[in-house]
Amino acid sequence: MVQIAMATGFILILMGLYGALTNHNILRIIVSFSVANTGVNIILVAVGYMHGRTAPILNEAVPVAEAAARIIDPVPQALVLTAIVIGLGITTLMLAFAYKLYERKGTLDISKFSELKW
Amino acid sequence: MVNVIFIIVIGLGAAFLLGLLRENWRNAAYALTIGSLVSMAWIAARWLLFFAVEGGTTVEVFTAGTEPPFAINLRMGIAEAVLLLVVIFSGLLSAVYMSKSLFRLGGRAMSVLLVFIMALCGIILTRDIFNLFVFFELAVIATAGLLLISENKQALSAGFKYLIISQLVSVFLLIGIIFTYHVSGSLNIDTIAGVSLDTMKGIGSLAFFFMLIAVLTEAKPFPANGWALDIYESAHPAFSAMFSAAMAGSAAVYAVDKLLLIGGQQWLPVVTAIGLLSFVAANLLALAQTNDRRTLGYSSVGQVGLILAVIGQRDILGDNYLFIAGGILLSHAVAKAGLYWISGLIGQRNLTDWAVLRRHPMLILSFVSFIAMLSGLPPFPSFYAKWDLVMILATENRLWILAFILLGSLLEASYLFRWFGYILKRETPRQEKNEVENKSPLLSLVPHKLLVIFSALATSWGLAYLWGELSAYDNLFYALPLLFALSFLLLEWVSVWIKNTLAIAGMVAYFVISYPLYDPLQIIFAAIFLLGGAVILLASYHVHGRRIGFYPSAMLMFAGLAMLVVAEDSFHFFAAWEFLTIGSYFMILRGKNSEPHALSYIIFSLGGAFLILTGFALAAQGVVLFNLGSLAHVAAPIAPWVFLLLAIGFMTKTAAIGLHIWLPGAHAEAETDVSPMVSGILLKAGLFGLMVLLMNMGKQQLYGIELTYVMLWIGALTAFLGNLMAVFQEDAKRLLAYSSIGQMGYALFGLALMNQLGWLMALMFVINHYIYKSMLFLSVGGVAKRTGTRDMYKMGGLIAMMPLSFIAVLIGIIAVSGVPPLSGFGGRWIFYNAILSSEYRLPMMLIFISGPIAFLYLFRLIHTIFLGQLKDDHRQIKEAPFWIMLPQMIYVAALMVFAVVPGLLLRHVDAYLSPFFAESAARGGLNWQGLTITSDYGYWSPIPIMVIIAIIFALLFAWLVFVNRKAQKVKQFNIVYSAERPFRPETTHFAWNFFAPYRKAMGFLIQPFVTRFWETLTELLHTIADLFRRFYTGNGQTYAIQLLAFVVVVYLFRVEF
Amino acid sequence: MQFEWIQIPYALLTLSIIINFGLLMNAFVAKIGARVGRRVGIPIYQNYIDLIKNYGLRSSITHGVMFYLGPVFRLTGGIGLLMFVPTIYGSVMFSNFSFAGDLILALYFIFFGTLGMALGAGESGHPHAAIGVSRGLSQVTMAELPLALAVFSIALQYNTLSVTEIVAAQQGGVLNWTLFTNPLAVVAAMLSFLGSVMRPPFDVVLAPQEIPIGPPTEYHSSYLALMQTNRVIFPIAKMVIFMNLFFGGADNWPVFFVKIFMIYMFAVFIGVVFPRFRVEQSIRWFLIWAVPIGILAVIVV
Amino acid sequence: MIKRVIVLLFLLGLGLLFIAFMQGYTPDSELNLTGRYYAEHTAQDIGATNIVTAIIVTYRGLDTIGEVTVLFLTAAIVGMLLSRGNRKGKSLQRELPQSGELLTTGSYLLVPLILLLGAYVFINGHLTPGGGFQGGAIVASAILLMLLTDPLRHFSHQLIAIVESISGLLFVIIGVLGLFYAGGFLDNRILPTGELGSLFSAGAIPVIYSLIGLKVGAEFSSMLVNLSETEDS
Repeated sequence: MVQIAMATGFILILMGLYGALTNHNILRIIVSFSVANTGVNIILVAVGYMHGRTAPILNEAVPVAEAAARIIDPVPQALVLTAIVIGLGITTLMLAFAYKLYERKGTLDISKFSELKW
Repeated sequence: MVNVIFIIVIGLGAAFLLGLLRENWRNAAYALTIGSLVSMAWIAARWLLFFAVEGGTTVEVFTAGTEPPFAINLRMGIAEAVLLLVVIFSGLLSAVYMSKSLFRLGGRAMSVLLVFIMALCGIILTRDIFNLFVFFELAVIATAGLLLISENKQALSAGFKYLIISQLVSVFLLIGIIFTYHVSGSLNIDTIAGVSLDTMKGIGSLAFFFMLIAVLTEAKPFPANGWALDIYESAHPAFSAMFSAAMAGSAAVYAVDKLLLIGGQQWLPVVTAIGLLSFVAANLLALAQTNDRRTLGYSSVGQVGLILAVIGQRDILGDNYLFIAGGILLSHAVAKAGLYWISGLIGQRNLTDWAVLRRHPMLILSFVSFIAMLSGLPPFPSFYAKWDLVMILATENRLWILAFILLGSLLEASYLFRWFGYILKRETPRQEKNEVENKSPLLSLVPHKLLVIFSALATSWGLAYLWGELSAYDNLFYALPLLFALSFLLLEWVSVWIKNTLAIAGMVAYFVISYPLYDPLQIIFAAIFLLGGAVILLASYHVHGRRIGFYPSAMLMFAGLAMLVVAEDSFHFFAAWEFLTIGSYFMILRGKNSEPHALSYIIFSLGGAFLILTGFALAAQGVVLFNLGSLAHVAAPIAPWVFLLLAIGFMTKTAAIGLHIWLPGAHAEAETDVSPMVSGILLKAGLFGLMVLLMNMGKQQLYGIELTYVMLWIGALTAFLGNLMAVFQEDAKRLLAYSSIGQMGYALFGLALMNQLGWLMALMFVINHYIYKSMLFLSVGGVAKRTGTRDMYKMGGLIAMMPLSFIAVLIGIIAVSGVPPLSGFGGRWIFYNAILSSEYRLPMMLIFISGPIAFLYLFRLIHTIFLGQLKDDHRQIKEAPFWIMLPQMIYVAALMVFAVVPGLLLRHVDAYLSPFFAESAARGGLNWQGLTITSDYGYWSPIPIMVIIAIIFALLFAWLVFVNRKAQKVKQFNIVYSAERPFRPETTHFAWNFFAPYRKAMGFLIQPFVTRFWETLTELLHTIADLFRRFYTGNGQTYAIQLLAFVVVVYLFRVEF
Repeated sequence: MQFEWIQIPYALLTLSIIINFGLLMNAFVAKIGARVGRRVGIPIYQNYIDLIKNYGLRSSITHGVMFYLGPVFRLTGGIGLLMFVPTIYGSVMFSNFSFAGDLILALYFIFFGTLGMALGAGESGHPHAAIGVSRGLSQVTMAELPLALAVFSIALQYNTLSVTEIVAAQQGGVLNWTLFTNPLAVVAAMLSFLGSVMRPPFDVVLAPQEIPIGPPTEYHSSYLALMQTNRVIFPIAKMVIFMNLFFGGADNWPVFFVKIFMIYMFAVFIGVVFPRFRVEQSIRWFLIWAVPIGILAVIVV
Repeated sequence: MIKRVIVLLFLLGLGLLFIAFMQGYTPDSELNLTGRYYAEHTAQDIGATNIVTAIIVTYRGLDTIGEVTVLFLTAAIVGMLLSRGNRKGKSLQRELPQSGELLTTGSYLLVPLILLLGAYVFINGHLTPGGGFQGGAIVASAILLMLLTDPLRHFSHQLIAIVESISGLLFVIIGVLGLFYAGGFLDNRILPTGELGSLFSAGAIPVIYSLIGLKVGAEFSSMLVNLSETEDS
């Protein structure tokens, strides 16, 4: 189970990166990175997962005393939330940049934005 | 003590508060921004005070009322305090600097700035790896935002490239973090570091690798740094200052440092390798740059690489770690920020456009201080740091690392000083009239921007003082000569007359004060350096006005020389060496066309200095204050290497053949009174070094080759080729310069003979060469000043116009050529006696042949300038100015005195030297009894020689005068000329290519092989640089691929380790 | 040895002997040269006449101070050189002022006159003078080298730089001469000698066909007289050194005259046989033939 | 083409590293040091039933404040970026098609409900799955819906900014209060932890999470509005 999730995550990352590194269109690049980010998030969650346990919320099913034996690791859950939000922030920013770049040149081909070089 | 968390709280709170302010309350917003930055700075400063002065210890700050590792904690120690100050101050000053842009963009931009600074502080403070990630992302996003401040349209694409990279980085970092968490069960750096090493193997080490590489990427390592260069090039300079000084130079490297606690020792080599590669490669590629900000970007990458390399050497640095890393880091931060701030004043982006700074001494001083800081020159912190670093590396036998660091430093210094040459020497760009409207002005001197730059300047000197205090050695600022030299910076506004008088008085007074401390050898050198310098300075009275920049540089050189003579340990020796190098470089650069020559001078000198540094470091083997006398006790396997390094280093200064190409241009193009200083005085510093070296280390063998024997050959070759090249010069000052090379060859040869007479001869050369070369340079300089050219064939017949100069040259050339009765003969006489007692014969041949060759160029010098046909343009010429003539006349007198009573000086030295050669098989020194000087082989009595010759001469002269008492001087063209009269002197003055037949016969020997070698080398470096920088295609995607490749390749290498 | 006033008349005596000997020898050699060429040649007293005539002439022309000083330098060089070397071995009377310096002094003093002469010629402003100087200096640098090597070699051999001691070491038979004890040095020195006596094949400096009489072009009357005097003294002074160093010196005047004459004839013989070299040719010649011998002499000794 | 091959090659290398991760990975069977501490101490120390919330808001509150700042920053930069050079007059020239009856009416019905749900989610963040971020996102989706129905609808940037800033500022202030009245920065125990499982429990967590919710909602909205206003090209 964990292995599958993790493999999925890694594959998503590789796919995302492949897309990001080969597509010329900026929007596609952004989307590809989103895919890769998703892959990372899946891995984060997968690392926290423990077989046969439940979500780290104390309720009737999980009394405080037994919590340590019943819940999965809560830390990656917390981390993934942060990671998602940050990923979102960067994606938004890239989109806004992409918009301005398009406005300037009328193209979204990344290879056209290479005046700064060497 | 204010809780450290308030630094973050204030940053954040102010950022949020800014959102509340109305759009048009910009003043309030700006005041809030500055206010919060100031209070953040105050907190950091207070803590620094606590740690540094009050002796406080590191403090842990918990959040959420829970102890780590269960909640995030921050740590405040002295390193953090310093870095926070750097970060916040760079932010504060940049905020002041770009106030106009911030006003334009409003509160949002200010809050982004605040968040940026806050995030960097967070990176420094936090002890939690995930928190580190969050702060990094904040910094990344804020960077993208701050790029928009730039007026450069390309900043947008640079920002986008950076975002792409940061996506990759965050992927790597997160993977690394989560698996690290998995194996260690914690996110707290210290807890993870405490976990047993076994867990960090396998997947743990892989996870760590991902974290490390991600954080390293933020430090912009070569080659995964194209995006960073684009940012540096396009961003607002004030942001680049922060980006370089605070983000890469402080926060990112400190994050690496923290992470290495987890990875442990085994990862240090990786960081070292990446750092060194960046340092060398970035500085190499920078050679081919023309854009100023991009150049600074490359330099930034390089410096951060150096800091990384230092971090990678942490295992051996011990207690010095903070001192060394801090010295380099702070130097980089202040200097780079300062340079970026200066670049903001300048309207155009080519390096040569910086020439607009020329009229602004304070800005030039700033620029110089900054590049000196970057190059690791004294008295700046990077100098102390580099010194300690090199010492330790040599002790620990990490010589490759040492070599790469020095190579990178040399490359960096080359383009920085080349740039400085542009500033002083290139044509000031002119604003086209029709372009005025749509282009920014060439130089905009905005008061608040200047304030920012000058505060960086003040900081740089403050740090220099501080590091002097912290170092294990004396603070260089307490050296009287240096203070004296620096005080001339404050006197720049007064006239030459006063400054010159002060300078002369100071030098003479210092000599008098120190006189009792000198031993005889030191007296000779000190007298030449200080008194000799004072005599040459007399000539400087001929300049009017204020002569800005001359006195600080000249005095810096003399301060270095004065300190060199009395230096007892390697540190002071080296510091003095650097001072005199820098001072003389500035002086040489003052010449009209001296830009390329001054550059090659400084590059060769620094290269030589690095060799010396390495030599000392190898010799010291960790001893903190390494006494120069202890060179004698250096153990066998390294002793010859130490000798080799030091000898080559010193021979660079004496312009031994192969390392000589800097000299002719540098000496020839310098100003009239500078040429004698650098030729007559400065060259002796190299000889002094060699004397110290040889006196202590004696003969050394490397692979069975006697090194002094090699030196003997080098000296002979130098004497021969130097003289030969002098023969074919058309330019009078170049001729003298080549002659200096030859003369130094003689002196080198004498030293390498390693017997008492050889040394005595070398000293004789030291004195003689000082006198006659200073005199000749002054005369020729005076003539060049009057005629407006240095090409000898354009002169001629000047004897009638400038008789005193003629006399000086005449006496000078008789002395140089060694013809009796003048003092040059003494040198030759001692020389013959010296070689008779030496067992080496073959190299003498070259010396024999070079003696007569000297006649050729000397005759040419006097003939083509003063004799022959006077040119029509020169008929109204006057004698050289009084102040230029005065020292020459002093020299004439000195030559006469020295010719008659050489024993006055030499006998003491002779007595002083004899103990050093007591054990050698060769027989002792000279016998100075009575009027005759006797050696084991022959004898010489200067006074009878002088008297006999004078009497014969006077009698014949009197007779001739008596006989021809009615003779009249005929007109210029009254000569036997095939029954025709030449009416133009040009056709009759046989001067150009004077020794044509000689060139036919011997010209094959002076093919410019050496010049070609160095030129090819330079060209090769530039070609490589130009080729490899194309690697940065400008395509954001390519940069990402490069980063990916970097990650994979580094891992593969890591596996290899 | 110290200076005493009596040395001054002694020195003047030496000088007058040498001048007379030189004038006669030069005329004699010229005569030989003419006879070889089947001409009558000059009378043996011709040089006296020339010299006296020139001393008697008055000139009202000068080109400047250095022009004036040129001949003075030149002659000072010649006389000085003679004075710094002992003429007759073992004679107090004819050891001149050799207490002032050793062999090195003599070697370097050779250049004193050359330099002064060149300066004077330079001020005349005549290009031919300058060309002559250029040629002369170029040639002399290479021509002197074998001599320097030879001197170094024998200084090593006798372990002294004092001329008197070198001569002393060669006493007691012909086989003790340096000529036999160190033949390589002598060969090198004699080849060098060829280059410095201004006879073919190394007389391009004064080559009358190309540059009428070289450096002295503008000199006339009493200026020329001084130079002519020097041309008498200087070669002999030089040959005295050669004689002392290589051929056992001379302990009386007859031996002195013979030895000097023989040494001079060596150059004359070669001169009448060979044609003139150009400067670069002569430099190469010395470099290829004479210098290696000198080096060998130094190494072998 | 070459580029693709190169990229593939290096990705292959990266993939190999990933495989190494996979192979070396052994899932935990027990909670590790940190996880165990949270499982055992959260209830009594913090008083939140949702342990993840406790971690996010309190234990790792510094992360969260950074996270919120990321959004704040992004919103500010997007605003800066898009306001640059955008002149108001020529904002939209062409006619937009009507968004349709269904969507319009549906939005009237749904928007209040969505807002309510959002508020519920962030107020109950310490008890149930969810929290400020989720709630904020839900709130923003209401705005999105409104924008979909009427792309030309004008939202007050000023209002959004004020909500955003005030909530952010309060978050920081509450954090600082923790410094003075409890164990440290962001300590939630400035308010009583209350009874485990009740709404008013877990100290300041509900307050903080509500502020986060508001702030996130405002920031998302601000981004959406800003991006939608680019709709002219």
